[in-house]
Amino acid sequence: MSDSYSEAAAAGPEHGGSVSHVVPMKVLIAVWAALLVLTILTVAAIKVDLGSLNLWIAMAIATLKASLVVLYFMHMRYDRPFNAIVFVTALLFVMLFVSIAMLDSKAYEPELVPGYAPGMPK
Amino acid sequence: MSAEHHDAHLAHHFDTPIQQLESGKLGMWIFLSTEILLFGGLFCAYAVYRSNHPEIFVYAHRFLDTRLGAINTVILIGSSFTMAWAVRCAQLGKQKALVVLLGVTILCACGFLGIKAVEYEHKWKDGLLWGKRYKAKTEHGAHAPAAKAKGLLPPTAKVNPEVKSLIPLPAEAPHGLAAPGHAARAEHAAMEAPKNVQTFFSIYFLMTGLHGIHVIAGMVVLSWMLLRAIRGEFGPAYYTPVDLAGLYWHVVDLIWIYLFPLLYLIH
Amino acid sequence: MEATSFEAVTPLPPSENALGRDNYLSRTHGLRSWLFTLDHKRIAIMYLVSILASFFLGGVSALLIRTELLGPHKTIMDAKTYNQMFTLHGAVMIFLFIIPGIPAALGNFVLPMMLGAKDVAFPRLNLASYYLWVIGALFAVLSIVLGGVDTGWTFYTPYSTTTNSNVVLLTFGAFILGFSSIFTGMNFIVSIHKLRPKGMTWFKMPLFLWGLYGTAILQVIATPVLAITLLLLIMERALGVGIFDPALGGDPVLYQHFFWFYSHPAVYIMILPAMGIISEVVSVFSRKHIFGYRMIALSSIAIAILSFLVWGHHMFVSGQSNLAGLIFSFLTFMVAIPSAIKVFNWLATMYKGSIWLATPMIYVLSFLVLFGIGGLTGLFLGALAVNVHLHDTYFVVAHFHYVMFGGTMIGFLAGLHYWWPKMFGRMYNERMAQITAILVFIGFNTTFFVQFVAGSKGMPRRSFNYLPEFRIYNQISTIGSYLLGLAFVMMAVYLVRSLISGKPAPANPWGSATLEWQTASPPPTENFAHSPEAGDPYDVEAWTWDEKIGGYVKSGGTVTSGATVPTVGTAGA
Amino acid sequence: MPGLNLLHLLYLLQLGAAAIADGDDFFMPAAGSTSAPGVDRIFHFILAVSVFFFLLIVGLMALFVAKYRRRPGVAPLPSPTHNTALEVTWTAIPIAIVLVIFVWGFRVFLDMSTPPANSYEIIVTGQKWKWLFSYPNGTVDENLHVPVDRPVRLVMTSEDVIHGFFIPDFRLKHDVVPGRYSKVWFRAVKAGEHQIYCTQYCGTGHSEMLAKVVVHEPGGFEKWLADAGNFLKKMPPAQAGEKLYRIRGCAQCHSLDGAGSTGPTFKGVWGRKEALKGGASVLVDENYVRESILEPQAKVVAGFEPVMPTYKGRLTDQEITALIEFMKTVK
Ligand code: HEA
Ligand code: HEA
Ligand code: HEC
Ligand code: CUA
Ligand SMILES: [Cu+2]
Repeated sequence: MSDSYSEAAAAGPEHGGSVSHVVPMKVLIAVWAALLVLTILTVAAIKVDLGSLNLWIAMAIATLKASLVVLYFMHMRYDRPFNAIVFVTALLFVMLFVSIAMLDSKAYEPELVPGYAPGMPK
Repeated sequence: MSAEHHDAHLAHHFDTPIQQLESGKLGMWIFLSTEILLFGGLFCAYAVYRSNHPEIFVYAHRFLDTRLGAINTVILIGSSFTMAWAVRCAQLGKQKALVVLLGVTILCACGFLGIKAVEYEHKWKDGLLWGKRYKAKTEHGAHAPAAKAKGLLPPTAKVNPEVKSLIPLPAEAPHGLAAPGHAARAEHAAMEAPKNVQTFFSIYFLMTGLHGIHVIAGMVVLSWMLLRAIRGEFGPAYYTPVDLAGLYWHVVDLIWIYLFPLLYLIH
Repeated sequence: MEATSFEAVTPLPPSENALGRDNYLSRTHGLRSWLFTLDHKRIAIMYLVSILASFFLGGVSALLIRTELLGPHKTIMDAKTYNQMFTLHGAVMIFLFIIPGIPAALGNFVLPMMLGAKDVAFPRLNLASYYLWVIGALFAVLSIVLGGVDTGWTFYTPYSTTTNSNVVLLTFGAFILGFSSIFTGMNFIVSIHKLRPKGMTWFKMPLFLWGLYGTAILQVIATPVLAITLLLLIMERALGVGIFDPALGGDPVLYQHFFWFYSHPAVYIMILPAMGIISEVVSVFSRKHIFGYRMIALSSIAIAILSFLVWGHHMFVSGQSNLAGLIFSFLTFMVAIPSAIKVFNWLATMYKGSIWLATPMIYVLSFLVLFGIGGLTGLFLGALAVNVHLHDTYFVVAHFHYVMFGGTMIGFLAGLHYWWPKMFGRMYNERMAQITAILVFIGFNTTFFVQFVAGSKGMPRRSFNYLPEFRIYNQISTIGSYLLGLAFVMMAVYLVRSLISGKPAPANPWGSATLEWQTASPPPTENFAHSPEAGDPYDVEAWTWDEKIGGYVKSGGTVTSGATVPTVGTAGA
Repeated sequence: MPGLNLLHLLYLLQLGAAAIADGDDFFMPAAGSTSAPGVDRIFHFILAVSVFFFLLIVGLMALFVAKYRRRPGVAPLPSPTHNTALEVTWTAIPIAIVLVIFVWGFRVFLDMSTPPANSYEIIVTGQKWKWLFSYPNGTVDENLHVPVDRPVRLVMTSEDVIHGFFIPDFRLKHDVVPGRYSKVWFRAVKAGEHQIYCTQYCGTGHSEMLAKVVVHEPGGFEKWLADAGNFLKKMPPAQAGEKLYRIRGCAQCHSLDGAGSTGPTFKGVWGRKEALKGGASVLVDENYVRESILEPQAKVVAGFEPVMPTYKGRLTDQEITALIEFMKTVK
């Protein structure tokens, strides 16, 4: 059970007897910089009109950023794979939920009375 | 190798500190997964309304201040960075740096909330609020939303001659029936306020509000960590709490990474 | 926690009865030693008492419902009260009783012991989960005291956002209960992953643990969605955000997607642990190795995963699209298959066994019949065209009572009677228990079978009044519910008597091979003197009856001290 | 081949199901629409499958209990702990059966939800706690009148919360949701009456939200419709007023028995001195009632919210007169 940690420990250069991976400073700074650049990129990308592609680009960049955070800031790269499975499973279930709800609401949309909201104040 | 150090923190039902640390981590990851699913509900509401009513989102997102949103994004990313750094310091036993970094992280959180408060206040002033409270001032170009119509379907509906259907004539129908078709609606969005703009603001406040609550919870946890760090409880032999608090804080950041483009950057 | 150092305790021979000596009940005394305990066994007992109280509350409201339905018009209460009554009944039974029931009460007690561990992975979280349950229950009770809620347990919008009853209190209670459930689930997943003893690989785990593991997955993944749903509902009422309220531009059918995304998996949160119990009991009382271990274990996980994909079968006539109906109907049928597999495996376990009709086994037989009917009627509901006719009629009411009462509740009773000697160190009156089990079976069928007929003839559920043509069905049903009430009174009597003056129980009265039976009854606080080595959990034939101690001892094995065990029976009154 | 045998068995079961379908049997009410027999056939097929498996399970169980009952000194017989062939079989057979049920159920469902062209269309409005049916000529009725043997399409919506429209004899049900149009159709097979229920829980009066389907003989429907369309002329004004009171939603807010509700009760309202918001008071007479209906917010009764909708343009003069005559009679 402890094998993976002793390996991880051995991998960490500045390691001082701890059981978990210590992320090198260089990596942390690089990730931070990348996140900032990607943020600028998202804001810039929206300025270009690409129709519905804009949404997908924004989501792709966000996912890239999120992966960086998860992999390095949250140590998932060095962690037990099962923790990653747990997290990814959660994401999959969110996607499942969102996509079926979207699929269905899209399909019944024509039956709705457009703009119906009688309870809103004038 | 330093089993004696661990022992003070080793609960009686674990055999080894590693087992305990791993259990804590797994537990935290499971908890984070539940957080993702919690937000998942709101993302679902967002996705459903956005895909069915893009015009509302295109129209209403302009009332959000992209600049402030972007600044907040940078702040949160920065706090994530200092947090990750803090964990590193705890692992390496750099006591002072740990305290400073935790402090900076908390300050970033305060900054984030401060800016959020400014944004909320603007919305409040302009009546750009959720659901029933939505009452946009006309100078912002937002018309009052759908008028109130009681007695929705008058019992005496007449046959609609155009489509040979009993679905009532627009004039008699619930308010909004007369609205143009789906495709046309998106076109119009640029010019005038579409129906049900309040939906956007409901979602905006729900998502940012729930996220804000998580930021506050994170600040409480981090303050506690700061206190314990000042007392010198953490070191290479024992830093699990900092590590777990860090994981939580990163998830708060993670969610904002998605909220920012979804709410502020709509095309 | 009640800190006695462990070294101070002299370990007991594991097969002994520990009443009157050191055990988890006697280690420390006083209310505080219970309220602040971190011992999973004491938390389990607190949970057990609490959920039984909830069951009593839910049961009494059920009897009131049934009494009202004796006649087609008003008998004992008005329509508003009736509506509050079935909401109370449903919400209490679901959120307070049956979802925490098996995992938090029985599971908490035996899970660490089955793992040969001292406790669950996070004892503090375990206690927190209990107190969250208490707070949630208080909110639920408060909502009743302050005038009740009349929405049904499903809280459908826009009714729930417009009715003037205490919806916020009850939904907030359910919200908190959700977190209680999440914490239990987290704890169990981590415990099963990290605390398994040497030698216990995944496929050497007792099937009850597989059941709890599947349940825990569901609790962790589905419950947060309930939390956000209820939060949105509270926001709708409190602030008028209107995501689900058509009057504010929202979509009420979307609410139903949210609600059932949790609440369908929730029905498997209820049934999976019960199926786990059945798997344990059927093997022990057939004195045979379980048949098809792998299939039973894997089918639990298959049910857990598939159950996320069928929520729309509650919405076939809600205005959901035909495409969604198609997908959900198909997957509904697929999720029935793993249940079928389990049923056949249990039957095969009995084949060529040596079937011992003790109380837990009677409940198993009862389970097979009742869950069989309940599950098979699920097939009617899953078929689109037939669902159109049956939806929201008493057919559905009968279906879910057959699976929830006939499945989960009966499974719970099987487990309660099975682990009772371990929990309290005393036996109950076997004859009384057998008679009661049979009375429960008869009373239950009398209550609910006629509801299938009433339902398919068209009687809508949640009906205060009904047309005279349904009178006969309702009267039979009401009589049945009184029989059930009688059965539970009898159960309460013999269980309380057992606590006071029951025969002291041996460590292993049934001859089970799982680890929790390899320590004294009741167990010491730290569960085991020495961490036991895990073997095949279904090697029941290795345990033989020892007349001297009135219990089972491991024969031919090397571990237990069958011969050196003193006669039990002196301890206790 | 076992597969073939299984198909044979299914076919036999299906024949059996067909034989007992369409009847007022133990479970199902008598079929009243063209789609009912199709539903009943599936129902009985699933019933047959269920009975088969139920008997199989209970039978085996009873057999095992009897045969392998624990006896002193008799050890359990050796038997395998798994058997792959057996396990695959009892997985595959149920899969095959449920697939049949699934496909069949979906196909009949599609037929049931696709209305034929040229269906006769009626608007259904659900509100707490009554159904209203509006016909093409403007007639509104509390019961659903339809011609026999002609496809009828219902376009349904709700004024408040979700209701459930259910005609058991037609095997027809659909939720009626505010803010959307739900569409269903049926074709009644013979003249007679059928019960309508509300199946979606909608509050205190949910179980009394009943109505009837009246299936008219050929030709009878047109006659009924023409008559119902001019009830104002046929009925005495007070009686017509009562009908209007019921079908125009006044009953939603005004009781006749003095019970409190959203609006003031009509009991004894005529000739009453009504205190108004702001201190003034007014005598309830023809003019005031007429004003209250056309411009409800002009004078608001003390203790009530100004929530009554205007009926300007929605009630004719003649109708208002009838309502007034009716109000006079409510003592
Ligand atoms: C413990 C809880 C539990 C369990 C286990 C189940 C199990 C199943 N349920 Fe049930 N259900 C509920 C609790 C449960 N349900 C509740 C509470 C509601 C109503 C909620 C409300 O509206 O208030 C409901 C409602 C409900 C509906 C919606 C009805 C409606 O409102 O219109 C449907 C529709 O498909 C359904 C289907 C099924 C199916 C197919 C199974 C299957 O999993 C059953 C599988 C089991 C078997 C099939 C039997 C064993 C196998 C054999 C005997 C072998 C032979 C088998 C075959 C040939 C396949 N259920
Ligand atoms: C675990 C879940 C569970 C359990 C165990 C039960 C148990 C019972 N239920 Fe319940 N029921 C639900 C879950 C459950 N129910 C749900 C979710 C609903 C839907 C609610 C909704 O529509 O929103 C429902 C709805 C429901 C209805 C339909 C109401 C309606 O639609 O109008 C009915 C009607 O007969 C009913 C009856 C019963 C009966 C007679 C029992 C019996 O089995 C109860 C037996 C127990 C006892 C009898 C208590 C023990 C009593 C004693 C120990 C002593 C008695 C002594 C005195 C009275 C002094 N239930
Ligand atoms: C949505 C609820 C609602 C409906 C529907 C409604 N009313 Fe009213 N009505 C009210 C309320 C509230 C008042 C009291 C406040 C006011 O005077 O405006 C009122 C007042 C009145 C009064 C004055 C009564 C008095 O005691 O002075 C009359 C007459 C009346 N309504 C007639 C009708 C008729 C006729 C209809 C149907 C065609 C109808 N109302 C439908 C809510 C309603
Ligand atoms: Cu209308 Cu129930
Ligand atoms: Cu379900």
